[in-house]
Amino acid sequence: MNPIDLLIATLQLRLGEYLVSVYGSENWVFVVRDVLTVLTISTFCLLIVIFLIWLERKVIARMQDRLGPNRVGGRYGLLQTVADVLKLLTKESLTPAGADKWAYNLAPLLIVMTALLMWAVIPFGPGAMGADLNIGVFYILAVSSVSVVCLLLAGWGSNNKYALLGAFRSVAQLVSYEVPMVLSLLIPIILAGSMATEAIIGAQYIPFLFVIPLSAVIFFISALAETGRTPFDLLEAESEIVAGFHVEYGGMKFGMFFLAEFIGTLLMSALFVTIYWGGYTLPLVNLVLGVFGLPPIDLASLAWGRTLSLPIFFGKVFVIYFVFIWIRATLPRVRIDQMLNLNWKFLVPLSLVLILVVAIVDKALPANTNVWAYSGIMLLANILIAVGAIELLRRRGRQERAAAEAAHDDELADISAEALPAAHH
Amino acid sequence: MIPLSWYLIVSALLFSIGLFGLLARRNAVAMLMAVELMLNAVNINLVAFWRYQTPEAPAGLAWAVFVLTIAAAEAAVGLALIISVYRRRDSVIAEELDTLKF
Amino acid sequence: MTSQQVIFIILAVITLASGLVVVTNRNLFHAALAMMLSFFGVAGFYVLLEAPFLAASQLLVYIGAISILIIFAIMMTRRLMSTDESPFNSQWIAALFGTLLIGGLIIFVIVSVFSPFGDIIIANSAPPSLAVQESTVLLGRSFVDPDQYVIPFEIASVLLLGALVGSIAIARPEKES
Amino acid sequence: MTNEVLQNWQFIFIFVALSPIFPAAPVILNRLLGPQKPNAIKQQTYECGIETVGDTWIQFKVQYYIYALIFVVFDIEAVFLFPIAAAWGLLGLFAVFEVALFIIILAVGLYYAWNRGALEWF
Repeated sequence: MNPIDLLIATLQLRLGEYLVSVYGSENWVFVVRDVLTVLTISTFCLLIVIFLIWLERKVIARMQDRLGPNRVGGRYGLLQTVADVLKLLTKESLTPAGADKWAYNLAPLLIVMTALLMWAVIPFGPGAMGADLNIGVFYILAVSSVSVVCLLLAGWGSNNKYALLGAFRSVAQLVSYEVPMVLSLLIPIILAGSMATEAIIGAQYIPFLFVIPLSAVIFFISALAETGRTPFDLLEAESEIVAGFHVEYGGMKFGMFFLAEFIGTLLMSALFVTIYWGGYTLPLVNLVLGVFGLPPIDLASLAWGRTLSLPIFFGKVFVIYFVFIWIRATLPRVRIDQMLNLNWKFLVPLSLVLILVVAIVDKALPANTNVWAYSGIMLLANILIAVGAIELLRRRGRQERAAAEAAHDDELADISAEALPAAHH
Repeated sequence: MIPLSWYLIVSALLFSIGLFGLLARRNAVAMLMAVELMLNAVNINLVAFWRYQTPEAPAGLAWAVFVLTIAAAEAAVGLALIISVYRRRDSVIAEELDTLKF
Repeated sequence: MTSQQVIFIILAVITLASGLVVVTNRNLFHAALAMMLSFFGVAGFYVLLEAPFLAASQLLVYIGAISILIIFAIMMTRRLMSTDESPFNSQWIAALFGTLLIGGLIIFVIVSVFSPFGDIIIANSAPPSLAVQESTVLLGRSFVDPDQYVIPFEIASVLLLGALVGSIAIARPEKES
Repeated sequence: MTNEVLQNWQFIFIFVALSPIFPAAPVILNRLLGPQKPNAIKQQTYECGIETVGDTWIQFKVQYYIYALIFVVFDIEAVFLFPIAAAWGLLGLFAVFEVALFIIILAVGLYYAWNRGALEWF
């Protein structure tokens, strides 16, 4: 073991390969590698949240024409979140009277665990991922479904009416939006022919965002709801149910819910990038290079490919993350019935139709269709469905408005009919 | 290497625990939970036999998924019944729901 | 002892211990928590058996869906969750003996089939290596293969439809006229 | 574990075993650093300063349960459809009809729930 080689291997994100080359394929080598990977991924997630919170506050402040944090840590308030963390750390940790201690203490632990575990299958670079499971996407869905239970635990454990009510709302929301998310993720899997995240990236000669945009939009909307972000932040709804399921939590236990929300949002951005935007690869650049007859950039073959792919990957992730923040600054919160109607009466039927159409188109086209023709026809089908759905919605909206106006006119007529004779007396 | 019999023994124990819960619990929801444990035990058996005896044909896997389906359908309808009974009779204790005896 | 065996024993202890908590705990909510832990252990067994798709399905369906239904039902019928009463009915001693008998019988059969006490009918050896790495793809094909499980597959959808219709019809309160 | 599938899953096992440390460490640190002076008023249930009335038990809507029900059905549908989607490239035209039938039967369930008003938030 040579310290300089070790350093280079670490910087190349090839520490595992280096250890194997030195010590052979013993199981303990893999265990050491896995433990190091777990520590790296988890520490990264915990630390990036400090930055994410600062980013969110700053961006939202700018969008609302405010300054945002600007005291702690220089002009840009860079250390504001660090100060917040220190504050949370020195708070008294209370357990409310009558709380179910098991559930109350387990919930913050479990919710962060699930948020972290999902990162295991996200590829940061060619081969640079926790575990290339062949059920990758399905694994993420399975783990994320566990987080629903945490909210119930928190709501039940707190012995508080608002918390329980908030938990019920949250469960209704998360559980509902899991359906369109699952259904929309089926479509890239049909196209890629695999559930493994790296295989899906490999299948994106043209990014799936431009092949199946409708699936991407459905996924994005349900990702907003799954992470409880505006406009679907009914989980917290400060003005209605105080703070929802975590009203009784304080100090770092509250901090854990906060942490899980941010890790979850970043994960959803990363998943979106991986599945719909080519992950760490540069498919669009490669297409342009192909037009000029140049060979595509193959990061996997470069010694420093993994390190180089990190800025590409995180650049894309932060673009998507910015859209999350942008939406938060733009849209107001929806009502619970609107939220559930949007899901069950629009997104779910739409994604069912989309699956059927994509499945039929995929089989109707001959197997040796040119990738451009295939993508073009897929895109056309997506656009047609989207236009049809919007047209349907518009017609429905007109009908409802007409009905509401008619009812209103009747009411006015009734009032004047009653009021006029009374005035005569 | 794990011998097949280990899986079978764990599965048998889990099945017995579930059976005891089904027979001995008073609360109908608890009985349902015990049934879910038994179904899980069955699934362990199915998958273990698939892995050790016929790994080339996915019979055990497919039937495990069907058992999963049945477990979900059973939980959905069973719990709906329990909630409905609770609304009418104000009880979920299986022993007290004995109108049919008379 | 290999690392697989260590993981197996840990999983077995988790599954069985939490299974016992499920059937004995007075607090139904804690019983439901233990049930989730037990499901989690079973998912671990599926991973060891190289059926990762089933392990994820176990999390998705049992923990993410069925447990939630059960917790909802517990909360809706919560008023009767008095913790001082016995969790067992009057016949629990008979149930215990019956269960011990049946469980003992099953384990006796397993042990006599697989161990030196009886005739070895099935070799108690390492599993054969998986010919097809992608057991998930194999499973997916078998669902739509007319020679395999296409009929159960379609019947499953009818069963789900029936469960949906039936449980909505049962659970929905009657409309106040 | 020599097998490649299990090699990958060994990572998940290790991740599951280690991941409680990361949320537990700050919570325990908080315990150590923060003051510990509990009293009865501090530990009361927080309801915007108003004294809590009655039990936490609420007669909540059966509607929540119905959403969970419909979700369970679609969850199982996903369990069936995911392996089929992964194997989609290997399947023939016949599979399209079977999958379409499967989805349509479940869509009938959604239609029934819609029609019965089970999707209305009342």
